[in-house]
Amino acid sequence: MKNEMIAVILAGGQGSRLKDLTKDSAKPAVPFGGRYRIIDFTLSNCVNSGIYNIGVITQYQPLTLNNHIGNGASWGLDHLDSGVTILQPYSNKEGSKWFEGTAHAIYQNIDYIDSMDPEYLLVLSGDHIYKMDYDQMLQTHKEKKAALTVAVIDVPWDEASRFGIMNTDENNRIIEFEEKPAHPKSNHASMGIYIFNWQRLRSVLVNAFTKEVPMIDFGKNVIPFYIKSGDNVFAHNFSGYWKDVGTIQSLWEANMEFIDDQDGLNVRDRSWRVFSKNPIAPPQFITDTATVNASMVVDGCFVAGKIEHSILSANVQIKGGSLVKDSVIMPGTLIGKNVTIKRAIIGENVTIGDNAVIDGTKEVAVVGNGEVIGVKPDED
Amino acid sequence: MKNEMIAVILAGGQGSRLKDLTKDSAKPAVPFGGRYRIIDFTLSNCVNSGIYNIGVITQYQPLTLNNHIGNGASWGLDHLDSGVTILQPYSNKEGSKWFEGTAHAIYQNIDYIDSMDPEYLLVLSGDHIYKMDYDQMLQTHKEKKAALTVAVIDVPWDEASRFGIMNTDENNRIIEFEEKPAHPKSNHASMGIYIFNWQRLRSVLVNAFTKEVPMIDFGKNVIPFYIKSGDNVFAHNFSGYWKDVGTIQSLWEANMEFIDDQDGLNVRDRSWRVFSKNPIAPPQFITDTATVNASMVVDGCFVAGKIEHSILSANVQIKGGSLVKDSVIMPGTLIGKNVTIKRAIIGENVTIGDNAVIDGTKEVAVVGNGEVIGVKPDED
Amino acid sequence: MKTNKICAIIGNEHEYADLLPLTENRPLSTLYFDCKYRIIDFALSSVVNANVRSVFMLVNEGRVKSIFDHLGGGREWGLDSIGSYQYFSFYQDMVRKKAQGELPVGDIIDFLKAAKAPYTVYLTNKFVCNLDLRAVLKIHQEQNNQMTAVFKRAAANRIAPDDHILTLKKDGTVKHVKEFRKMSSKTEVYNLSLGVFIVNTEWLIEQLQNSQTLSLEEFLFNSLPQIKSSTYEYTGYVSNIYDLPSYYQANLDMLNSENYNSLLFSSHKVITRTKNEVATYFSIASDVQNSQIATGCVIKGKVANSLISRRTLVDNGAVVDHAIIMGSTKIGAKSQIRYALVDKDVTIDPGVKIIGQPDNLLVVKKNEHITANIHGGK
Amino acid sequence: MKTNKICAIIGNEHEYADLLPLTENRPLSTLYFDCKYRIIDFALSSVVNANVRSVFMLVNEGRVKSIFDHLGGGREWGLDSIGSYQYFSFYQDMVRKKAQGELPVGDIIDFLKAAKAPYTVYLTNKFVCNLDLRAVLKIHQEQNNQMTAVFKRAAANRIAPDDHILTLKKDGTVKHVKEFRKMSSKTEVYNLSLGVFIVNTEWLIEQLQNSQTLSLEEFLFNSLPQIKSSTYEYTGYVSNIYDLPSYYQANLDMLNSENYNSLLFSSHKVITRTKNEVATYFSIASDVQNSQIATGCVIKGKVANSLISRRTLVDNGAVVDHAIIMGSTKIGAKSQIRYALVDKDVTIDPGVKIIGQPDNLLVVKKNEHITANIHGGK
Repeated sequence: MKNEMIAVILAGGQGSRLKDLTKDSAKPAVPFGGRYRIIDFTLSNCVNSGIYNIGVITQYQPLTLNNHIGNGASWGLDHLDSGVTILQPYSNKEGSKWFEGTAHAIYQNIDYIDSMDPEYLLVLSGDHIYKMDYDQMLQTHKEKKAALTVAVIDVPWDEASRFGIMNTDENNRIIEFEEKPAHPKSNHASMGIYIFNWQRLRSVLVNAFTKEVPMIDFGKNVIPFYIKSGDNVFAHNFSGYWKDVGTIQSLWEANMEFIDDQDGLNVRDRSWRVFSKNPIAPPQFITDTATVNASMVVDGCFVAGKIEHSILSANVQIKGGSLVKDSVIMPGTLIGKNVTIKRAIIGENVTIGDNAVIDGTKEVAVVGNGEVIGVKPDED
Repeated sequence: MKNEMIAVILAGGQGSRLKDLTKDSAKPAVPFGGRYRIIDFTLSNCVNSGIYNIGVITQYQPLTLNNHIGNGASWGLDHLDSGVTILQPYSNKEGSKWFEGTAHAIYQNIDYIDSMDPEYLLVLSGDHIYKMDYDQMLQTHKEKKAALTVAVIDVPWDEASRFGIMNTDENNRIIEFEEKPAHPKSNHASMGIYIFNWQRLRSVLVNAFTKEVPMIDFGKNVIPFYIKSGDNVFAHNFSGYWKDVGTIQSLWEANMEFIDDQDGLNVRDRSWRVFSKNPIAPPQFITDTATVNASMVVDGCFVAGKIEHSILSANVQIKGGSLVKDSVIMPGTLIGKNVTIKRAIIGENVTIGDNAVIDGTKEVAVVGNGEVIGVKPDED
Repeated sequence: MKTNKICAIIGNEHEYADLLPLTENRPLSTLYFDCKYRIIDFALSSVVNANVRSVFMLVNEGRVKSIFDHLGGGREWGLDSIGSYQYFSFYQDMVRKKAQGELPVGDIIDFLKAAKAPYTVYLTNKFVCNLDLRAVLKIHQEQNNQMTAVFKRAAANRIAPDDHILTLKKDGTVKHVKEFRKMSSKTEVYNLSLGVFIVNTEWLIEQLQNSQTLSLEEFLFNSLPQIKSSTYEYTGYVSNIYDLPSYYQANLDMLNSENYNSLLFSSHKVITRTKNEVATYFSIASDVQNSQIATGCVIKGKVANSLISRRTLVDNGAVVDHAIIMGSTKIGAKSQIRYALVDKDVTIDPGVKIIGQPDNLLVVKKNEHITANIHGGK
Repeated sequence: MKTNKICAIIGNEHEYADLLPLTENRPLSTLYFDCKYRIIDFALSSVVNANVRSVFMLVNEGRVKSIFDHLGGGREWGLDSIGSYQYFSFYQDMVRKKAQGELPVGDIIDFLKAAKAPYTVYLTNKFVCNLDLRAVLKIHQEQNNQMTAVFKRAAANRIAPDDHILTLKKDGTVKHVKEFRKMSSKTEVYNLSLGVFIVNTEWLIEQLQNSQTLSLEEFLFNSLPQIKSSTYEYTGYVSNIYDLPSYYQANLDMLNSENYNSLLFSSHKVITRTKNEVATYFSIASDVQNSQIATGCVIKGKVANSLISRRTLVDNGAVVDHAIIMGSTKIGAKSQIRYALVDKDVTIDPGVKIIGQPDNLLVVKKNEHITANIHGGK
């Protein structure tokens, strides 16, 4: 099978900064925006950019992610000559290895990539919310005859020292890379999106690992090596909405921004749809005791309480007298009567008993998947 | 999702006794019978027995196996409420573990099994050639109110000491299990096929691993534990064709027996079809210089030589003047002119140059996947 | 349970002029129901939930496009798998065959032979219910019947003139079958046939080989009192679709949470075509009560006692009350819609009023652009 | 390349009485070809190999069943995915629409608008070839055409009277288009249109909105000389199916390995419906030469210069020579079949002789049971 470009999504991380939300599944599988899981944005970007062969590298609690991705049918990836392949650790004659870093994970999956025979390899993270046409980036890569192209976004100067910063020349060539510099020389932050000429990356990785030269991470090892080796490394500028959702605070913020859809993500644009696995669920039922404002609600919800500026995911039930404000309720969660929830993220399949109060006014409150808070609601 | 019984296929083994045939893929992925890979027989048995949720546990070079199984569509396993899930090693909050044995592999995948919520768990190996109705075995299991049912087949007495032998009472209850006994008391050999009441097995495994009691293998640890604990362990007798294909000799024999289909496997019976992933290939072309006798040939083959009592798999080409006798040629292999091959297994995508001789008269000859023997055939 | 115990035939014999204009370009089977379903989803879900993988659909030429559009490759119902098949056949083919002196039901017999299932279920196209066919099969097997018919005890005002009423003997078997319009004695409730039959396939093939019938349903009803058969009473929610008021009421019934739960939250899920829709957005000024809404909508106005299908916009200040809005409709700012059924892809201009009455429902046809007020009234 | 650059329309306008009885119950499109294909597989494979995901198929009522049976949910062609669609529409609907004063091609326009592809490819149903539509598109784009037509230089004896011949200007554009039967001057070779056109979708929609045509092919041929168009010469293997000899010859052509490689071993695979078949078994007494055989067969007799489809049995001592055997046929011991086309599911009793001549091919109809000798001769 010959492909011009395939994508590999690094979805291995536990995402421990998401606390209890990732205790039993990987970060890319965390629900988002009522209808999605985080990885849906990256997968949909691929499909919308015309990339139909995707490897998803994962090693932490992959069951939810595997179930979600399945055969890729939800993204049209079960098409002829297309597919999504979950890549987990395995053993071979040389022994068995866990993935030790982003570049090492690619090295361990050379066989998969070779079997797809791509000219270009697109490396992605599975934990950002954004819409981006990777095909445009590929055009940049080809025009510049680059060996490596890194997508960059300009961040506010005062935040630049939290990112990997790319210093570029007047041709947009990257001449220096600094990981979280104390005194950044530019505000061009790496988005963790790379296009490599596969044969070059392959030989760099094989050479390094054979000789035990450290080449574990893209940011720490590979990009500096490329720059030092005189390979053509270019930046591709991106200016749309882009949000890392790696912390509770940023995940909550991204969800809140998502509600009003005024952040430039333009999620209702059907020419660049965000695909996801659709559950089988009846329409939402807003009863005569409910009020719902400035909120998003999806199939299977039963709402008898008051919802203000919040997101309710599939099959959430909220009984009478309860208030949900500035919060995200993940799928399958049941909320009893006279409950108050403010500035919170409530995980999947949580049960919250009558009269409970969850107040995240100071710091966003989190309830982990499957937890039971207070008395179970009456089964009336 | 509620299932009466799901199956887990242990496909993790390297199968090192198959030598070069498994240097880059696991044993269950080795081609068989021209049209199949070994695991197809077990997968098809499941589907034909009405088992539609299957986990395939693997950790050795899984790429070929993963590509073959895909989304399970070839077996009709992409149906609603059905599926085949590849289970590879992963890490969780407690750290990361490789599968150390058959029972340990089940223990490590409790989350998957729980998500299927089965009453019974069928444990299978992925490296036997046979047709068996697991539903009949389940009926035995239920009638006997067993906690564990083991499928047994009577082997010739002089071979019994190579197997795990089950000594049963007059009710077919297993009262003793001996692994490869020097002086077997019976010839009832375990086929490595088990039906467990899942909740009981689950608690046995969790209890043992929590307390660090060894419970690594079914044969070594679990079955003896069940018998000792007074659990009801019964035998289910099977009398059809059954062949372990774990060695070069037995793999070759099984293929030779397969050609004439007189071994009781009855592979053309369409009420119990063996499903496989079908390649896209034109019909076979038998040219006017060819002779083909007592052989099996499939799509995509181009035959100009003499084929006697052999199996040609998909897209095999055999040029004029060559003789293939008592041999198995695996998919994609090209054989030049005036080649002689006798009593051999030729791996996948092998190239054999003109005039080469491969003679396995003394001991079955093997050529590993992708090897190139002799000069490449002329590109005429 | 192995899968090929039952095969299914879904008929499309019923069409009602009283449902026009909603059925002008679609069969009754693909009428919208409760925001995201089509009528046929219920029969089809019963079938696939019973693990039936061979489905034969009898359709009418000229109306088949709407069914194909909805079913696509059959993916959502799992009917695109190896070993699963949807067969389509046309009523018109039966007429042609009869005219040529061939067996009209030849295609059905071919299907039954190929499916190799000992039991066949026939389902009609006009009832909305969530039937567990495995439970019916169990009764059928236990009673050792040739045929088992499913009925529901129903009030006269929920029965169409051409529906069939079963009169039972004391032992639960069928004494006779009559069309409702031909019933002489009037009672409070009737044993309304739900047009669902489980029959022994072997018997069915044998009978059909000697039959010139053009209506499988008629054939089954005629056979029912003559052979070893009994009945299965369905006790869940049913609605019977045969005119605008019955169709409207069936939808509004879903706003009663008992009906909604009985039909849609049973252990057997009702499957429909999935679309990738964004969550429905309720603006800060929106006011929604006692309504059901599918995903992908944007609600800025007031919605009460209504059902709103996918991708509908209710703009600022608009009022939707006691209405059924089908997919992708644009309801302009400050417009009003009351007691109306608005078909797909309609655009209603700002300020326009479409005001029906409880006993005089208004219908807006598909693709229409409404620029002026419409009032219904006696 | 992103996928929605091209959408496809596959027509079924050609049917030939000279192909009877093989096309008695199936359209030309689903005739068998080379053991395992159907004619439509070639057009459809060209389409999906070019990453086209929206396919509109114009079919004839009464013949659609055979197409559905072959395509199933479209899985093998990848047409059952999200974002992929097969639309079916009926020629009879166009006639109905015209009679009702509506636009006959309304459904086609709806499809083109929904597919949102800048280019549309039209393919007819009677040519067997392996065309790279992306190469044609490239020429189309470079020449900045409204339409690009594909042709093949063909000898007169491989052209049907109703085929269209393109007369080219020096610059490669089309001077005029004529049916072959209306060509006055005779030459050795002709520019035979392969019934494949790439057109700009916007232009097509615009033109169709003002057209009363009932034949898209006729419409395209008529437009060709009038607009900015050019041609693409296809140089690979083609066969043109229009009567029994041409159909027989097209199949036998595959026994020439140059043709076989050109058509079936190009970089673009020809996709067909997969069946789970066992490897073909050759008994110790079998004798097979210069033949092609699909999987699932059991060969015990002699086969020469023939094509044998899936699941056929050639029993001991039987002789099959210069014959085309379609699927699931049982050829009894010591029978003989020469110069014959044997349709699907035929049973030939032991010892029976079916002997045609090179210029008098015999045809055995589907499902027949042959118990006595058949001889063809002048």
